[in-house]
Amino acid sequence: MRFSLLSLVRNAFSNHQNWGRQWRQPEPKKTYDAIIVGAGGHGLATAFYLASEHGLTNIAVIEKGWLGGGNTGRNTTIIRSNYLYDESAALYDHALKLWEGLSQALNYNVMYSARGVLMLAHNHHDVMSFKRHIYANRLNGVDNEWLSREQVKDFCPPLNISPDIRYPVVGGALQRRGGVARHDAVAWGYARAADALGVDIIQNCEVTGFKRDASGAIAGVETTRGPIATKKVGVVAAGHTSVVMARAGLRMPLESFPLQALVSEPVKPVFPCVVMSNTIHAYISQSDKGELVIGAGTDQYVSYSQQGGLHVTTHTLDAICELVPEFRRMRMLRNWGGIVDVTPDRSPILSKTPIAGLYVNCGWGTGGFKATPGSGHAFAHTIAHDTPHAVNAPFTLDRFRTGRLIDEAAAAAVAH
Amino acid sequence: MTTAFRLPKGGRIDRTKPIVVRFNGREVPAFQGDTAASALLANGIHFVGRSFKYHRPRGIMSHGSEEPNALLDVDRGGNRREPNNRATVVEAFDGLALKSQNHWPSLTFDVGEINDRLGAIFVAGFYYKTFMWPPKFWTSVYEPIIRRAAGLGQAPTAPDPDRYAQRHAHAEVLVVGAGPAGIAAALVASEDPNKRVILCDEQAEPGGALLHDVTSEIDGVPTSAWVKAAIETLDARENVTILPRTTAFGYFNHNHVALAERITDHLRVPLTGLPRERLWQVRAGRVILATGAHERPLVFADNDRPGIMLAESLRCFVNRYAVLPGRQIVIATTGASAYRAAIDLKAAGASVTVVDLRLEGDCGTELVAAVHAGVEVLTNHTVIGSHGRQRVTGLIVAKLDGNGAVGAPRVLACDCAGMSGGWTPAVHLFSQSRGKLRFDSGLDAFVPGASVQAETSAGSCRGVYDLAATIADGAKAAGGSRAVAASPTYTSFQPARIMPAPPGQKPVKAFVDFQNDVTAKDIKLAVAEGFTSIEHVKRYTTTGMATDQGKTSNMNALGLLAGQLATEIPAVGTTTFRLPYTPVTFGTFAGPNRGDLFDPARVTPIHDWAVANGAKFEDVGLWKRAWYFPARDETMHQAVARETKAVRTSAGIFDASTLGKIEVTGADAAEFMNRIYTNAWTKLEVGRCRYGLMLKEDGYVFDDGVAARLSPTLFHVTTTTGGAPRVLAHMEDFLQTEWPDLKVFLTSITEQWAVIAVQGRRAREMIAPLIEDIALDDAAFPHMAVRTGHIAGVPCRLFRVSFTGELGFEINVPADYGQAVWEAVYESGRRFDVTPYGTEAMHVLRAEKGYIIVGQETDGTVTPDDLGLSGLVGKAKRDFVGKRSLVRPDVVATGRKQLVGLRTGDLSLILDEGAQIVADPNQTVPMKMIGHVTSSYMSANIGRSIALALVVDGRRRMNERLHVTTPNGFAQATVVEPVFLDPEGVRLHA
Amino acid sequence: MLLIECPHCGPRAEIEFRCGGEAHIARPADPSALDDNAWAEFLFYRSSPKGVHAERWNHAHGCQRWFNALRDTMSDRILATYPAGAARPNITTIEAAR
Amino acid sequence: MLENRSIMRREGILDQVAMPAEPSSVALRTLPPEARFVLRLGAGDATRNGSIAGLSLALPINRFGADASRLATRLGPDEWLLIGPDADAETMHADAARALAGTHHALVDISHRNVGMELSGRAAAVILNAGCPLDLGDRQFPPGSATRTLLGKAEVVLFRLADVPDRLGVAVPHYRIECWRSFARYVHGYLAGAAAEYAAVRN
Ligand SMILES: Cc1cc2nc3c(=O)[nH]c(=O)nc-3n(C[C@H](O)[C@H](O)[C@H](O)COP(=O)(O)OP(=O)(O)OC[C@H]3O[C@@H](n4cnc5c(N)ncnc54)[C@H](O)[C@@H]3O)c2cc1C
Ligand SMILES: NC(=O)c1ccc[n+]([C@@H]2O[C@H](COP(=O)([O-])OP(=O)(O)OC[C@H]3O[C@@H](n4cnc5c(N)ncnc54)[C@H](O)[C@@H]3O)[C@@H](O)[C@H]2O)c1
Ligand SMILES: Cc1cc2nc3c(=O)[nH]c(=O)nc-3n(C[C@H](O)[C@H](O)[C@H](O)COP(=O)(O)O)c2cc1C
Ligand SMILES: [Zn+2]
Repeated sequence: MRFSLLSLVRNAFSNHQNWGRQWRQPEPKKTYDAIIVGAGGHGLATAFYLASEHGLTNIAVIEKGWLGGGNTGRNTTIIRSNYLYDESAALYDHALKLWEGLSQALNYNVMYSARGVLMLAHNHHDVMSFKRHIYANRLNGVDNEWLSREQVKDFCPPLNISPDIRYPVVGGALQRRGGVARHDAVAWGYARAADALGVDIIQNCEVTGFKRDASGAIAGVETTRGPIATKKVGVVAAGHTSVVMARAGLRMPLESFPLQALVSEPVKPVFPCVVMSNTIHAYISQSDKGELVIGAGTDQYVSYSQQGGLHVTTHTLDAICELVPEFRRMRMLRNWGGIVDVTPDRSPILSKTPIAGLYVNCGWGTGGFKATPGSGHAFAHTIAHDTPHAVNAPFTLDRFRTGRLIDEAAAAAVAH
Repeated sequence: MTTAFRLPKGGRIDRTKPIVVRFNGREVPAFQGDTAASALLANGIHFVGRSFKYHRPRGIMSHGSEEPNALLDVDRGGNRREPNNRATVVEAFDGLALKSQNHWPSLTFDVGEINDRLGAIFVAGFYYKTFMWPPKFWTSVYEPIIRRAAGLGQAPTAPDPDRYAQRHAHAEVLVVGAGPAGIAAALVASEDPNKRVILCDEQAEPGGALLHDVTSEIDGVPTSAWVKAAIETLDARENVTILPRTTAFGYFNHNHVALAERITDHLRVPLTGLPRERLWQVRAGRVILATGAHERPLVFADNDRPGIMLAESLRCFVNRYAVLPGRQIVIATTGASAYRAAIDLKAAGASVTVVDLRLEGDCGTELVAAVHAGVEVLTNHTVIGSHGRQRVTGLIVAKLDGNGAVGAPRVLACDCAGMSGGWTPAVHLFSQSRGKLRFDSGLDAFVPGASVQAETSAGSCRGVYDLAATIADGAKAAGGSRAVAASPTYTSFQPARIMPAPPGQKPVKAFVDFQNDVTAKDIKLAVAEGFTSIEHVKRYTTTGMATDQGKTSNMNALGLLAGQLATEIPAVGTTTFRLPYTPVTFGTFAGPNRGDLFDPARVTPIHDWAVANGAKFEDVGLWKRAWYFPARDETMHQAVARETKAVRTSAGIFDASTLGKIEVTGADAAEFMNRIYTNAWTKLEVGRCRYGLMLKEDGYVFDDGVAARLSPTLFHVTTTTGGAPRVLAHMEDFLQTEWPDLKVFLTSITEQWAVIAVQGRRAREMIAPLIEDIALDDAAFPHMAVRTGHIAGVPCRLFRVSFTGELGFEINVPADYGQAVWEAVYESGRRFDVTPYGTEAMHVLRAEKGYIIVGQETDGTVTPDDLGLSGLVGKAKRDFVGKRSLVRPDVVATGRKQLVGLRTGDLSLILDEGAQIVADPNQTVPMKMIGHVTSSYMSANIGRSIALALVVDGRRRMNERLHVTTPNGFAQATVVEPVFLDPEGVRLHA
Repeated sequence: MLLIECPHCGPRAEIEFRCGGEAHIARPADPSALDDNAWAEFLFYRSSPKGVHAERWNHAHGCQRWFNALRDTMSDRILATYPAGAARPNITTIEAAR
Repeated sequence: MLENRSIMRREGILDQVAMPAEPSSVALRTLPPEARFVLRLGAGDATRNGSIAGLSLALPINRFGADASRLATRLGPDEWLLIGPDADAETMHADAARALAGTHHALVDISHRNVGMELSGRAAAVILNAGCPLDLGDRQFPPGSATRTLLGKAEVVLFRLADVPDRLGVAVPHYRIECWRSFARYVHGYLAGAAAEYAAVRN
């Protein structure tokens, strides 16, 4: 059933008895043309584009838990594309363009809200780095503009721009097309749309191993619900990529760390945009439901516990209270963690692997939600054609050998 | 206004201290010891707010921190206002101002009520299905409306006048919850005086459920007397810390537990010096969780009307606060514990009817006791609805027949109702500790299973409900035993997910999650749409996601979901329990880390002189560095022009104290230097300095600086200001873990030495009068040499080095003499018009000479060769950190960016640092970028702007004309050598 | 926040320490002998296991010594700490789970 | 390497800091200039040497030994911090250098790198614990203990000295806090802030 106001009203009259399932709960088949491991946003998007753009519909997405329950379901939803390097800007802006029509494309309101992402500069180094980004973005056709201190205040009135604080705000970089989206709806929307095209989404099924043919190429996967044959497997397991790839005998240039976020109690609109300060480690926006959504940092050690240390949260809230002192009387409602897989250059890997038929999409670390549509789109191309799409061609595994790193972090130390 | 519902005696309120609070501007008399909720109820006020989505009138439902409905805006005066306070835990004081939330224009007349009528459309997840067309409307129309509708109260807008504090604490035993179980545990645990015991409870006083149990006895004395004696015992023990008003809100790994202590919120005028709240970080040997249980509401149509409360809460208001919540009370229950409430309410003068789902034969002594007390009891009855809008006026009940079919409805008139659907142990902290829950079907609840940390649950938080048993359980948790005789507790009950209702009843709203307006129907809808995991149901319906985090609702939601899926609760599982147990202010987390204490502001020994001389400062890492010294109303540009000129024409003086300094000592010091730096150190003579470059193992430039050899076994190494800590850490790491055989010790001496740079052709003459024991002439003390001796009578390490290209010295003196020596040198330089200069002038001066700054010319992707510094890479050395990475394919490939100088066509144009460079400005977007500007200044000495840039194959592009972005287009610039002044280095030897 | 048993100072709060990542990735004696793949392995490839993990810690705000720890990355339990350079203690996942 | 001492007066970074009005449950004071050395020495060599500059090095890690005027703290397996009166600097250095000649060691003058403060009083431990994660219990950190640790966002070396009598003659804990010079105002401010509460009410 197509979603619309009309269908909503019609269903209201029938007491909402007639809504169908948004996706089926199929039993795994014996064989698929391709299998995606991980039903996060990226995995589901990959399946959707494989089906919708490459005609591969006999495919399955295999998820060890519930779809969207990984980092897709636990991120601070910041979306932007004002990355420095050409490669990154191309990839993230590819995604941003897809975001702009995603609700309509999926017939699912993912509430993409282009309210602007404002990054605060606190010192000379920030200013220089932001200008470098802004100019690079301009030449790459990505919007990003410099705001003076006063313009920062106009754009986001709650911010404390007093020159007397420890790290005063000296200006900012604003990407107006940046914003947020409703994270769960992204997973659900892709799942529903992929399911409608015939994709099997198999939840509560963990991939526990890989089968290889005589040539060493992929022949199938082992799962907690039995073996499944396939010649193509795309691993999109985010924080668990190292674990999954180890089952194929591959070591990865990745480490998995807990990353925390938190929300406040819901309040009426007070915070109009997304604000990020890398210098003092604060990321904040207000959701459409009213909570302040705040991103914290990662713990320093590898962990799969989805729980981080208290000192990481306190550090972030120090910074929030410095930026908006009025928020000291706001209260934290819930704090949680996700497991993020981080590469040495903080850029993702969307790549073929040394094993034929095995593809990997990982390393999005603390900032892959924003890339969801673009990543799925490019990865689908990579799997379907056994060759990367132009936007993900630079994001190979091989770059760690050659040294052709795409080091956004080294260039700017910008997260999310 | 009289407090018509205040009982003449009883309760724990202080009747000698009458107070007045305000609710929506109206005066509400109360007593010290009341909560906002009891004060309102004492005045007959039940209707206190509107629900989130449907704007339904809502009252007070509970008596504790689990309250979902009664959320008030609270103003404690002097900008101490914030929204969403649970009326049941706000302690009343004279002048406290309360306001209801989420309505317009008023509480009683609220336009938002229309949402309730449109409830048929506003079902779970409706917004995912609509608001998509036309696409443009989302940002301009739909989203703004959604946003405005959302959110409960108004965020605080005034600066917070309060202070917040923090404390780390260590205890052998931490007991959370001071009910009978927790008190018993603390008593036993603290018997050993060597065990430090912390007992915390979120309530204002210890006692837990016993605070409202006025009928039971323990060992022959009333519970209140038992609690009092126990607390006196604990108080007398030095090893015990009792923390009232302190919520354990987070349980982390390694028995690290976070507590939020509320210190002043209950005070009308907080004592000066007292923080409002304190974050305790407790590291405990063992944690005993005695957090009690929450009563479950019943799910039936219109179960949310003001006046419908939890049965135990009715009992609490009557006994603890001496408030009669109504005169005619109907209590619907599926279990025995509600009879205690009924009996106590009856004793206080209300007329009480109990409507019990259970068959008479399933009831126990509670039934006899209630009937004996004069309570009317209807067994085998269901409740199927309620009447009233802004206050309940009746419950609709019906008898069940032998087959469980619902009989004819009838209305029991009432002005207040109770409900009790059994109990849910508070396993939140246990779950946070990563313990696994176990479903106990007898209790119809999850209880703690295997512990993962050194933790024990005790009392009703693990399903032990009998009073005597809770005490025994608490003692046992602490490793002892305590057998008491206590009045019996009525504990039997029969679980019900949703109260039986007649088939074909019109669509109704039977609330599961009250605050988020989630109804039983929403859960059904979610399942029908394929959201079958409890985690999906939670997120699709938002059940359990409100400020109460589903304390009262989650079990009902689980039960309903299990029913829909025709499975059992354990198969459904729970959602994840997360911190905080109850919401905690951001201020508590931030604590004292604000203003001056937000981050240490490191200042140099010469800082105060700079302040006194009008310096502007910039932040460099944690340091405050003098940026420039404006004379009167000079702009920065004017000041910098003056400062840089002075250095080139006469002399300047600069505070370089922030430079990192490390002493590398030992027989293998030179070998160590060889391995850490790209260049060679073995042959450096004693008394000489060398500039060194340091890479990380990935081959990119990490830090640089001058190092001096003071003896065959001693190097004095300098690093960048920002790099100091990480360079020392990097060196220590290699020394300890890779080369433990090297005989080397490292010591940070950054702060031992103040560093005064004197630069300019007069530098030598300036310092000469102050130095007796060092020969300063060029031959005896050449460029890149170091000497030790005295200046102004103070011991010094004198470096002849230059970061300006001028003759220069860096005077290192022990920090406490820094300012005095600075003043002496400055005084001595007056005859040369010595000019103090700041970091900005320093940057310009070094850029004129093409000297790089790590972090400005480099960004973590730059190799020595990119900087034109391959001469500093010791090709002959077998190895050094980062060497292998320099021969990776991409690092040796052509097309890398190389450091060059840029000259703009327009002499006065200062390019933006960070500006991008293209060869052809007329390309279409995306353009091919071939570099960026790393440094750019107006050089007063050269009389034009200068810039450094990293440009693809830059060294092959000399004199090529390139195009550099400007705020509104491109500027032309020519590639030149990156040295703008004195390329031969003549000035160094002035 | 972890409580880490420094071999020299005893149990201390995690904030006093710096984690140095995976342990037992010895720096090759002669890096130039490695091909690009092997060098990339050394530089960048890590096991990031779910289970017992050997990792490097530095008691940065204490005795400043480096040491190694075995920690279960599921439970965060620390099973052993031992000197840098010493062999990895023989603790299996099964023991860790207990 | 020690340079000869100067005749100039040392200017401390806390010289200008106003002392908070002295409340009875806690006293925070800055210390005068002192002589300090970092001594690095293999544990074996330390045992062999026994005592240096009149100070015994044979100490467990995180313990200090002191005589009337000097103090030696063992901060790690091969690290000691030696403190003495400013006037003793040269003799301390000379004694130590003589004793260690020929042994692999480092003896670095850091007299000016560090700044000392003292905090005493009934509430001293909880004031420190406002920002210090250490267990300061009497059994866990008795007099004679010393270690590097954190106070808020600054690194400090914390010593538990012998208890001292307070105004009423009751023995109360007494701590010495050392930090790097540039952090001193922060550390002092942090402690003064944490102490404010005790000044206000808890005496
Ligand atoms: C707290 C936090 C805040 C963040 N904030 C932002 C932000 O503001 N902006 C932004 O752009 N990004 C942000 N991110 C990052 C972003 O969330 C992720 O990069 C992104 O969601 C990754 O999506 P994914 O689909 O790859 O992974 P996931 O959503 O994690 O999906 C991976 C799936 O694989 C499944 N899986 C794993 N192993 C197996 C197996 N063996 N078999 C079957 N299935 C398996 C998992 O269960 C999971 O569902 C944040 C992340 C976190 C944790
Ligand atoms: N009749 C029944 O079925 C039934 C059911 C449950 C409880 N009870 C009665 O309730 C009492 C239970 O005793 P108990 O000691 O187990 O529980 P309790 O409810 O008496 O005490 C628990 C205490 O813990 C506090 N608390 C909870 N979470 C906290 C947190 N995170 N931080 C700080 N404090 C927290 C609460 O405020 C409360 O004071 C007994 O009297 C028992 O008979 C009866
Ligand atoms: C953007 C965003 C907003 C959220 N808002 C709420 C909220 O209002 N209430 C709530 O209880 N949880 C909220 N959560 C957190 C989830 O309840 C949950 O903690 C998170 O999805 C991680 O899952 P877990 O806690 O089950 O591990 C939000 C999460 C995100 C990512
Ligand atoms: Zn240690």
